[in-house]
Amino acid sequence: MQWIYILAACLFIVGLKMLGSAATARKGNLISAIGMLLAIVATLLDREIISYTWIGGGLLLGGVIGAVIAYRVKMTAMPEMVALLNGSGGLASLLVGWGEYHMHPVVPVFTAVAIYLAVLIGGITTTGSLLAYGKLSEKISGKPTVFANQQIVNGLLVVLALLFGIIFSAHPESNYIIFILAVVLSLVLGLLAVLPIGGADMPVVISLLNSYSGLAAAAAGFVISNNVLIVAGSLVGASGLILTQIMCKAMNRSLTNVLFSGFGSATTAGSGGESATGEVKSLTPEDAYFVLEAARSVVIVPGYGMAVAQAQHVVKELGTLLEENGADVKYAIHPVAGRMPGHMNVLLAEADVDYDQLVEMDSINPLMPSMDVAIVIGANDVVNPAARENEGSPSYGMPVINVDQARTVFILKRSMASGFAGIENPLFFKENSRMIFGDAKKTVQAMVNEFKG
Amino acid sequence: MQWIYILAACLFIVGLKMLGSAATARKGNLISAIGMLLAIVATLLDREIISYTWIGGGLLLGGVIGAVIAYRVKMTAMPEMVALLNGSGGLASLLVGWGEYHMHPVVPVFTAVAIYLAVLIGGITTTGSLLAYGKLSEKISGKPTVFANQQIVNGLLVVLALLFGIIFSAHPESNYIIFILAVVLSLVLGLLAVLPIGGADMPVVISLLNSYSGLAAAAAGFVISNNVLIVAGSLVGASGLILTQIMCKAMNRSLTNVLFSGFGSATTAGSGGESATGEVKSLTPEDAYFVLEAARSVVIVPGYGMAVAQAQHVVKELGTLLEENGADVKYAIHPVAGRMPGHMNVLLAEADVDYDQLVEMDSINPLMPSMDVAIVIGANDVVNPAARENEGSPSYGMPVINVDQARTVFILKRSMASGFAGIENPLFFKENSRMIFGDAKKTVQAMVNEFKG
Amino acid sequence: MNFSALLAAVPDSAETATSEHGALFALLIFIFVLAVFLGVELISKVPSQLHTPLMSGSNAISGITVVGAMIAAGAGSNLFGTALGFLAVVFATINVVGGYLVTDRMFGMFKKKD
Amino acid sequence: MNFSALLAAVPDSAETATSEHGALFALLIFIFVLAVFLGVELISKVPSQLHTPLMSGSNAISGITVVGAMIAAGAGSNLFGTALGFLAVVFATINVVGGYLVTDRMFGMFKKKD
Ligand SMILES: NC(=O)c1ccc[n+]([C@@H]2O[C@H](COP(=O)([O-])OP(=O)(O)OC[C@H]3O[C@@H](n4cnc5c(N)ncnc54)[C@H](OP(=O)(O)O)[C@@H]3O)[C@@H](O)[C@H]2O)c1
Ligand SMILES: NC(=O)c1ccc[n+]([C@@H]2O[C@H](COP(=O)([O-])OP(=O)(O)OC[C@H]3O[C@@H](n4cnc5c(N)ncnc54)[C@H](OP(=O)(O)O)[C@@H]3O)[C@@H](O)[C@H]2O)c1
Repeated sequence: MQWIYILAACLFIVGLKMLGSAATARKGNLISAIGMLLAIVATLLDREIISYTWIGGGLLLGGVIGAVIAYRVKMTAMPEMVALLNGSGGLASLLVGWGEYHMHPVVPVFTAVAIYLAVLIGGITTTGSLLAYGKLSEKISGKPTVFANQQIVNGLLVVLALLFGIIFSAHPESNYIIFILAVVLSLVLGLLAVLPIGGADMPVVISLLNSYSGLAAAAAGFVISNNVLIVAGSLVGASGLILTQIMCKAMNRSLTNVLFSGFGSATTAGSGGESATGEVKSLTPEDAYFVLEAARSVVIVPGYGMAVAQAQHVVKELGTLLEENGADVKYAIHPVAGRMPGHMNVLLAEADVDYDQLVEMDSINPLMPSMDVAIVIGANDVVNPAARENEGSPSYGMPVINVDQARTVFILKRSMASGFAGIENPLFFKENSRMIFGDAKKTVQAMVNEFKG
Repeated sequence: MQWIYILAACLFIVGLKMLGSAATARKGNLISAIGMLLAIVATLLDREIISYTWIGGGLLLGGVIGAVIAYRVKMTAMPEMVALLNGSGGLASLLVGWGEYHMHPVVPVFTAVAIYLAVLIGGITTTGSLLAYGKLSEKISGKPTVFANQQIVNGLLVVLALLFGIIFSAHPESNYIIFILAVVLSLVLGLLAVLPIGGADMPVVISLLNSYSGLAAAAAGFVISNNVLIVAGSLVGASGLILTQIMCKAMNRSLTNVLFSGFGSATTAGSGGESATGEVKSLTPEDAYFVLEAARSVVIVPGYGMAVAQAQHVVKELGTLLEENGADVKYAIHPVAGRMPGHMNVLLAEADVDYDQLVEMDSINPLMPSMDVAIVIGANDVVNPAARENEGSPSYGMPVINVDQARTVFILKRSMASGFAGIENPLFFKENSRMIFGDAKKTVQAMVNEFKG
Repeated sequence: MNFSALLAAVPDSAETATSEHGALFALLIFIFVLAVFLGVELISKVPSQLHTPLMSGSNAISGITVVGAMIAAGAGSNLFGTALGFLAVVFATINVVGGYLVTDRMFGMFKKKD
Repeated sequence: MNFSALLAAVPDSAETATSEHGALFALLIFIFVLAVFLGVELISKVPSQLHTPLMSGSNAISGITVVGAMIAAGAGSNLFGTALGFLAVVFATINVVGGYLVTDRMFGMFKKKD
């Protein structure tokens, strides 16, 4: 059985490696799922298990719920979905720690520490993920909630958690009350940690919580001395952390800034240094059609607004029409366009856009000056030239897609409002920029209709 | 102490990671050395150790010998040096296995298997490395030694080794004679494995043996249930294997081909399909000077002949003179130029060539058509256009440096002889090629003298 | 022959029962550390377009805690312990099944058209 | 509390003494496997110009067998065993010291000029 566990761990490793490359990713996911199946089967054969009723029932119930939401969820709701699943996993780790403690309260100090960590991290992950889910699905306001002395309160609670941990670990058998308090505390901590973070920063938070849920699983592994839990948990813990880092880097912000700054709250919005001004030239979709009709090379730059407007299908239609009209069409994807890394890729893939047409930022930028038209569809921060030009801008230094270097830029959005980062966008005032106001889906549909005649 | 071992293993990992990038490599080596020191100190504190005399003596003696050869060895003799050190490590693993068995002959079957593996792999590594050393340093003929039924004899010996292993592992306590026979067998196997391999393939062999010495150390780790040995050994085992693969790929040959084909023996030499013919134009160094004097861009392509002639210092002198004369000078390094991966880099670094001037094959090839002069210094196979043009050539498909696309090519070598692979080189007959016969060092010196005087 | 071999490898830990347990723990922590290093290496070169499925795929792996949940649910201890275990199994399974399926769905869309 | 905890994690291995030992072995083999994966990941992206020093540097690491050698040499068993251990220490130390020093020498040359 030990060997099955080892095999399962190897499958996780291989699967995770394969997830890292587009060509092998799907197979990698399958391999990792097989590893999970093996681990479950191996556990079923465990001699310690004397009753299968509850296990079977739990597997069945959980499996059905999991399958239903997996098939029901819309592709645009992926971030929320991952948040929910993540919370599930964290809660499970909490419950495992609790269950083990409830059944075997007399344990050596190492095990007690592991139990405490599994519960603490699991609890934080649970409520943190739930709150992130709420903010992302806009069931709760996405605005960061900041109150006076927030940092101090949080700091005190963390100290308390540490204290409880020490007391509990020293004498786990006589501290059930402390344990329950710690459970509650962990749940409160999860809420407080995510409260001050803006809705749009949730992907980073989710990735971090993903890392936590891995660590909680690893802690549970220490509780029951099971190395497949330890390995799988720490793999996820490490990979979540690295992903978080990569995302922060792509936004040119530090993790601390994401977690504690209340970025995106009303106070910081609009603090874009010198205000961009100038004449704004707007266009109707019908006028835009004449330009597009003549264009030989078009680059489409989607952003969060495309997700909001659910415009991916009609965008793909426009792309196809442009191609049939003889233009070379590319989709330029910024690493943090949308609200989730790879958000745009998922949407465009859903709309059946050819994978080969998607170009990463670094590959498209050198080609930009040779592009006839750049169509910015609901993107804002990721095409903001201030990040390149204006040292005073909060996003200065963040790499962006240089649409302003294309011959003509169409910007499809509903208003002159700023994007997630709350920074004004001088792009709108550039000589070669044309705003096409309105909901992205409607605007693109109008263009498509023009093409179709 | 366990914790010190874990720390040591982490240092090895971090060190190895840092060895992978030029900027951090030296520090990485230091970190890994600190890990080793920690492991040694932790072992000294081991309660099982009751006498320090022999340990101290051994450390001192080995340390002095190691330091002396490390400081004495010439940079050009690196491959031999690594072979020797490798043999040392393999022998040590063999002795550890033997010593443990001698002191505790009654062990469970797992431990017996580990002992057997440590001895077998250690023994193969020992004599294999020694023979590789002999071939590289030309104390023994580098020619592959092939005799009738060689494969069959080797196959039988491997079966025998397996048989011994089974008998020994089943009852280690009553099979000392089998054990001794296995020791002898492993030493014989090491010799036989390396005999049929040509001297120039030795780097691949050494890398493979390096991997073996790691595995032997890991096996010794299983014998004494010590996880720092297991981790360090398997890290080296894996990295050696990967390096071997990378090298084989760069030569466009399979590992099996390297190990068993007797490549480079008289029989395969010169089997280059259609023979290249045409007019050979030769030049004196003095004539070459006039061309070089006028050149704006020069690429120097060193090969094994530069190592043989020890011409690196004078080559660097020529490069500096060319630069002072206003030319842009680059050194193009083929991954398998010389007889050791990175061989040319080490030599040029020794001669103090600026690291930034070294260009890898993939970067220089696109620039080649814009180069005024390519100076090929003792390279042959790595600039052979047959690998690109002639499907019948044994080296067809191997990536080469396309010097023939430069405006003028100077080829510095002593004769029309073929290089290591024994393939004729159509480059010598090309329109834009000029041979400059003679020892590379003398030829380059003559050019330098022209420039100076 | 029992676990004294493990102790032979960690000779300073034979004094008390706790420190014996500590030796096992050291091995487990070692495994933890190795896996962390491995995780970092595996992920650090993934292109950004794969980040969302990578997140949900690795999230599914963290559902491995289902193994611990099953042991707790099946240990046949008192009612409360079993209830905790049962709930843990449910939530962990949601994580596992939901995670793998949704990741697969995403990759299904990524597939290159022919 | 002793190593029964380890056995709890591998419940099928409590029958015979040998299979108890097998559980420890499984842990060690697991460590081995993880390290192999890690080694592959660490090395597979190294540029070719670093291969020679990488070879000698990793070769020095394989001298870790010196730990086993020291234990054998210091165990104070009979003369022959000690002699084997002593020789092992000598050879392993040559590997370690020679390997690290020569690698450092190479890197010393690689240093960028200022
Ligand atoms: N991808 C990630 O992983 C991630 C994670 C965390 C944070 N972020 C942040 O999110 C931002 C992403 O940049 P982005 O350029 O994609 O988005 P953005 O800067 O948030 O801008 C989106 C724009 O879309 C427009 N819009 C909204 N609904 C629309 C509709 N129905 N039709 C047309 N336009 C609509 C909005 O303007 P109107 O209101 O005028 O229409 C808005 O300016 C970056 O700041 C990034 O740092 C990304
Ligand atoms: N780097 C590695 O890791 C590695 C490992 C294994 C095998 N190999 C193999 O080694 C070969 C390396 O290619 P290469 O182009 O560097 O070398 P090469 O093909 O072996 O050619 C070296 C040339 O240098 C000339 N030469 C020898 N001594 C000389 C001297 N004193 N002065 C001037 N010229 C001299 C020789 O010609 P003359 O006799 O006419 O002077 C010979 O043709 C490849 O086939 C590769 O596959 C490399």
